[in-house]
Amino acid sequence: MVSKRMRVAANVKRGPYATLTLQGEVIPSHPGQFYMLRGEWGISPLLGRPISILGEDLARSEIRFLVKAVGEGSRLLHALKPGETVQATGPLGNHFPLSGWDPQSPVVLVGGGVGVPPMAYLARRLSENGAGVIFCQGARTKEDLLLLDEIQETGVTPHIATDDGSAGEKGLVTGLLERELEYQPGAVFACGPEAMLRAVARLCRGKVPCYVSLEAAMGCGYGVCLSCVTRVKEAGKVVNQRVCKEGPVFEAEALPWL
Amino acid sequence: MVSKRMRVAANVKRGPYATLTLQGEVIPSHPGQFYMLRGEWGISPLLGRPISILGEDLARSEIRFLVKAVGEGSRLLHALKPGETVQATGPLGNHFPLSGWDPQSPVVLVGGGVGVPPMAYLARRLSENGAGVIFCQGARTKEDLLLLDEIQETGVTPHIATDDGSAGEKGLVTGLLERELEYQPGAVFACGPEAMLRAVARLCRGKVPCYVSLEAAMGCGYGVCLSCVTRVKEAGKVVNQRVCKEGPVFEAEALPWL
Amino acid sequence: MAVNLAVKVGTLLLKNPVMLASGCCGYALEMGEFFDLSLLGGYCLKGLCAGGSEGNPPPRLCETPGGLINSIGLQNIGIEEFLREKAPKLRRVNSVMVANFYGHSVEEYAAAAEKLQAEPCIAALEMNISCPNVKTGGIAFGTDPKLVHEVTAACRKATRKPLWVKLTPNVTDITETARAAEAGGADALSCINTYPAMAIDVEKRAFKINTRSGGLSGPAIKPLAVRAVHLVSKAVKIPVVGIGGISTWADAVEFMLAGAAAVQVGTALFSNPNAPLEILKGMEEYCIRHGFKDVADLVGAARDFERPDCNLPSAVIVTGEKVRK
Amino acid sequence: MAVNLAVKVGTLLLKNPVMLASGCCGYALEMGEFFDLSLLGGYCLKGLCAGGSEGNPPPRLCETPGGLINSIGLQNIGIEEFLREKAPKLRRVNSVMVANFYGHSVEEYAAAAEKLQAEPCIAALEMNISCPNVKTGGIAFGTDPKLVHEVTAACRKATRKPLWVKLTPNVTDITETARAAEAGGADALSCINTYPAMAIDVEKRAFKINTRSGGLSGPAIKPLAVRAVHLVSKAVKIPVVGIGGISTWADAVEFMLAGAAAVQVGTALFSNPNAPLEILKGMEEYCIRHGFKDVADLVGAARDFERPDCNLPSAVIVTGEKVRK
Ligand SMILES: Cc1cc2nc3c(=O)[nH]c(=O)nc-3n(C[C@H](O)[C@H](O)[C@H](O)COP(=O)(O)OP(=O)(O)OC[C@H]3O[C@@H](n4cnc5c(N)ncnc54)[C@H](O)[C@@H]3O)c2cc1C
Ligand SMILES: Cc1cc2nc3c(=O)[nH]c(=O)nc-3n(C[C@H](O)[C@H](O)[C@H](O)COP(=O)(O)OP(=O)(O)OC[C@H]3O[C@@H](n4cnc5c(N)ncnc54)[C@H](O)[C@@H]3O)c2cc1C
Ligand SMILES: Cc1cc2nc3c(=O)[nH]c(=O)nc-3n(C[C@H](O)[C@H](O)[C@H](O)COP(=O)(O)O)c2cc1C
Ligand SMILES: Cc1cc2nc3c(=O)[nH]c(=O)nc-3n(C[C@H](O)[C@H](O)[C@H](O)COP(=O)(O)O)c2cc1C
Ligand code: FES
Ligand code: FES
Repeated sequence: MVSKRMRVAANVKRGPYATLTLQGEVIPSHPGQFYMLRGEWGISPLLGRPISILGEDLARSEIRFLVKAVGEGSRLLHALKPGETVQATGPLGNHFPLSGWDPQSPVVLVGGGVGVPPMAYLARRLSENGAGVIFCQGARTKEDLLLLDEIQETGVTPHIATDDGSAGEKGLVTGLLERELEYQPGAVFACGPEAMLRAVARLCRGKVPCYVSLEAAMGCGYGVCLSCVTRVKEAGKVVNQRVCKEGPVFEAEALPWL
Repeated sequence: MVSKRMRVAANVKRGPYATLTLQGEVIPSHPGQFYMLRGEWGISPLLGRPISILGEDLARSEIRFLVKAVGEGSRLLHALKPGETVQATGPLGNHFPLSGWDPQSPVVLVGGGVGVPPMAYLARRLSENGAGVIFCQGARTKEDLLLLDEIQETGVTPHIATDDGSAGEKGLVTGLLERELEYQPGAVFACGPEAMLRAVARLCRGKVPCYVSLEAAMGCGYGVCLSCVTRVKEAGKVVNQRVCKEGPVFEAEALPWL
Repeated sequence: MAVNLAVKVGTLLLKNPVMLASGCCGYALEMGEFFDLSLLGGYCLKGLCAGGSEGNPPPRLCETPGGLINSIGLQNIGIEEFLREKAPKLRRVNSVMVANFYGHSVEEYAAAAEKLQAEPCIAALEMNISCPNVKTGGIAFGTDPKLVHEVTAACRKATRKPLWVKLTPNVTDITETARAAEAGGADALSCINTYPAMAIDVEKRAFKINTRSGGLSGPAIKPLAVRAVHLVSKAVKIPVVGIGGISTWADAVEFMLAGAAAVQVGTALFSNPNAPLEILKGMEEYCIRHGFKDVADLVGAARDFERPDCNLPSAVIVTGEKVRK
Repeated sequence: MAVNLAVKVGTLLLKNPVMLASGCCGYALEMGEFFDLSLLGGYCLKGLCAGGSEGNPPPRLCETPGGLINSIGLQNIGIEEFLREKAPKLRRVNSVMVANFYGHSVEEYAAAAEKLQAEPCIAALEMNISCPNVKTGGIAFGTDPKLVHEVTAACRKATRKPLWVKLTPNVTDITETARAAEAGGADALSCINTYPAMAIDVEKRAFKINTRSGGLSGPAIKPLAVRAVHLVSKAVKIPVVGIGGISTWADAVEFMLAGAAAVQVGTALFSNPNAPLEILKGMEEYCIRHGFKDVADLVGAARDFERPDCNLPSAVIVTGEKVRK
């Protein structure tokens, strides 16, 4: 990891979503890792915001992110203009496993909301590695579906569920997962709202290895402030682990509170 | 005075100087009055900045200012873009007298640095009123001379002194004033750095009525916080007066410390 | 849905919880140029003393990150001139007027309270106890619980009007001085005054204000003030008026959730004189959005955080003040 | 012009005045990924205690205007594990390592100091006295001058290493606790720790951090900390290390002008891990620009403000702490 000022090469908006491309020295990353991003916006908000890597182009020295404007910090990231600079620290955290299951079995990726970008990156990397990937995306309505083109580009067909049935199946993304679980996937990877992660973890429990990516309020993002801890089972005990360092990806079975 | 959000109609830059035009409800003002201006720039800097009125166009609902970028606040005002909004409170303070001297005698206006804009406004208003106006401007170099076109437009010829002789006379603006004082002007009005005001006040003392416009660190600009006080002689005593309310224009004779 | 915005501070009924803080609205007349003062819950006058005061030499003000240091030194025209020149004009304003006052000894405090007693347009007195006590070598009244009790009791005797005591935050334990003021007979506590602070201009290598130290106000102090309000409101039975860095409706709601019965807006008036009305509008909208029929239901309504991974039997709490079962 | 950036804190020589603050750089190893730690004057470890601690439940952090509230609750791996796992790696770093530590009783403090005594790579101990004393119902050690003296004296006996006492700002008069620490045998005073603060999420109507109150750090507290450093440096003879909201070189210079012999950078590391090096560079350039051959000449060099209209015989100073002739 390094911390440096990177240049905004592009920032393409669709409603509250912005696909942000930063240019500068790029350190190779893995899906699930993230950056702390902070524009030059004075003292408020004080901290950078953790944003997952959506993709990288080492040849062009570019990293891509997808940011949803929800509060003050993400709104300011959403509003960045080409040519502006961003303090970018990363790549940070651990990442999703890229092997370790029966290579004959496909894996299921479950993404919701701003949990979709890291899963899109993971889908690309797994496809490149020759793994079979099933991508399930849940959203409230058709308008909230993310990165469908990007996912299809990687050769993966997104399976879709929307709350209102405006695209794909009507219902929760866990409905899609339940069906896939009948075919015994090699592993399940999930990123999205806590309720979704909990449902995914319960469906997988005892059946198939499940990894989830967590969110937490972060101070530093690189392991020094201890603000992002979560309770994790380790060697029979429950201990604090840092979401920014030992995470953000955890085995679902290790999270007693999920 | 009112406080309202005004729209930036234009902001034309020349080096550190910006001529800022705001559009909105405009209350008629007098030369020497000022506004507190603050962009929507979060909590730092916290306060608006006092900026003198350079001119107003009631028909177009526009006020003009000339801002020099010196510190954080004025830099942010300098950087304003058309379409952005500004919290504008004003017009504030008292103003230069527009009559009260022998109408046959011309008056001398002395301006330096960011003291030039209110004097340019005063020159225009006095000319419109039919008064004879002699405008003396001092600056470090030719590049620091301000608003020459604007002043000439009012029918007044600016007399110029520069420290390095790159335009007009080489020397201080007080040299120009000294010469004019020999012809017994009706009054002298000055705005600029404190050292300049002091020299002007000394030259005029006992000879000709002299009014100076002061600067002070301001909290509110409209008289409630008492942060901007200066010592003023009043009825034989020396008392605190508010630069933002009883000022910014004071009779030089009333300022014991000048 | 109509929201009842009226709140009670002791026996006083305010139209709504938004007031103007002392020292930030002069003698209120200037504010009347921006909006109708009677739209507000009330306003606190610049601190008055018998005979008036010239205050400190300039510069009296500087900015800090998200804040403001002032060292006005309590310049004021004096109670006598106020009663003569200003009060007659303010009698016409239909809003709760609170007269902030101070002295430099217990006797001066009591005498000031007595002088203000007669004026009918004064609805309550707000006692500023952040001043140095000239008899004890300049230590501020507000930092010593015994002195707080004494000066409160003396003023209590001097006036029949509601007596609000404005606490200084510059103490180790603000609940001690709060309880002392309550025991001394205060009807409400204004919480809080400014925090002692300092700034230096590095290019000039000089203190930015003439008195070196001054009082910090503005958004920077908000989290300190919210905590003070919360602790004090738990420690006393009388109402607390929340003050410190309130600039938006959300800030005002935060103070009420922390335990304030009403709020005062100070420094925010400088950059936006219309802030109080914008705050009031936002509070009303908040109540509608959250289904509150009465703004008073917000008072002290903050709950503990609940999240599955934070209520596990974890470690002892070694900092912070939450009382855990 | 070459600037001498080395400074002395008591008997310790630092390469330059810029250190990392405790709790904001972990056990320093993580920082080594961003830059060479030996470029800095020194660094303070996360507060250690015997046996370690799990700290408080999350959420442990929230933002405020220009600031940050944390309630980590002093989670740490314990002195034993630190000495076993981390210290061997840190021995290679050529910079001054200061071990921050704490306990919940005088005995625990002294025992911790003694345990840290043996490790050669520890250059000094920094005693965090913002912790509650379990024997006195949880009142923080640092708020009572008598306790400060007692705990300092006990640790003084337990170690031969330089002993820095890190003061809490949550006191009425910080010069009292500062003098108590000096009398107890402290070699230097770290000034200051965080300010107790609180924030409430108005949409959720819940306290933002699990422990309700936490400690405020960041730019918002800078003017409070500058004042504390100035007062303490005038009150004691031992050196003061300035801490609180330092994010830029100008902030660091401001603390030195106020009286700090060295400075620590905390919260600023979170948004910009390279801040310490940028600060160092800026300080050197400042010294060159202002003709200082030795950065130590900045210490306490702030002057009183001078302007013709402010040094007139004006009113008495009723707030602020400038001593006027
Ligand atoms: C490892 C990681 C990866 C992430 N990747 C992405 C991404 O790729 N794209 C993206 O748009 N967002 C991502 N997020 C979420 C993003 O960091 C938050 O949306 C952002 O920090 C919110 O900041 P804000 O200032 O806009 O909102 P705030 O004003 O801080 O808060 C707005 C609301 O969001 C909640 N909130 C704030 N931060 C978090 C958080 N970290 N976790 C949960 N709730 C929070 C607040 O409680 C509040 O309700 C990621 C978060 C983590 C921890
Ligand atoms: C009545 C009045 C009218 C003014 N009219 C104009 C105008 O028309 N155009 C214009 O460009 N400027 C004008 N000014 C000056 C302008 O307000 C300041 O330049 C501005 O406030 C500086 O803010 P800043 O944030 O850029 O600088 P800061 O960062 O606040 O300070 C930068 C430097 O300027 C000094 N400074 C800051 N404010 C003042 C002040 N009010 N008086 C003296 N020194 C100060 C500081 O001490 C520092 O050295 C006027 C000031 C007053 C009081
Ligand atoms: C310029 C100024 C003058 C003040 N004068 C007084 C005063 O006379 N009496 C008083 O009790 N408080 C005074 N205060 C304190 C405010 O009333 C208020 O308690 C404090 O500023 C915190 O609120 P804020 O952050 O909203 O400004 C003053 C504050 C400022 C900024
Ligand atoms: C997340 C966090 C953890 C901290 N942990 C400690 C600690 O363990 N021991 C200690 O003495 N101070 C601790 N502090 C206080 C800092 O060292 C410092 O005194 C304070 O944050 C003010 O400086 P700053 O504004 O530069 O952060 C911590 C601060 C933060 C923000
Ligand atoms: S965010 Fe600082 S340790 Fe994880
Ligand atoms: S600036 Fe507030 S009274 Fe003049």
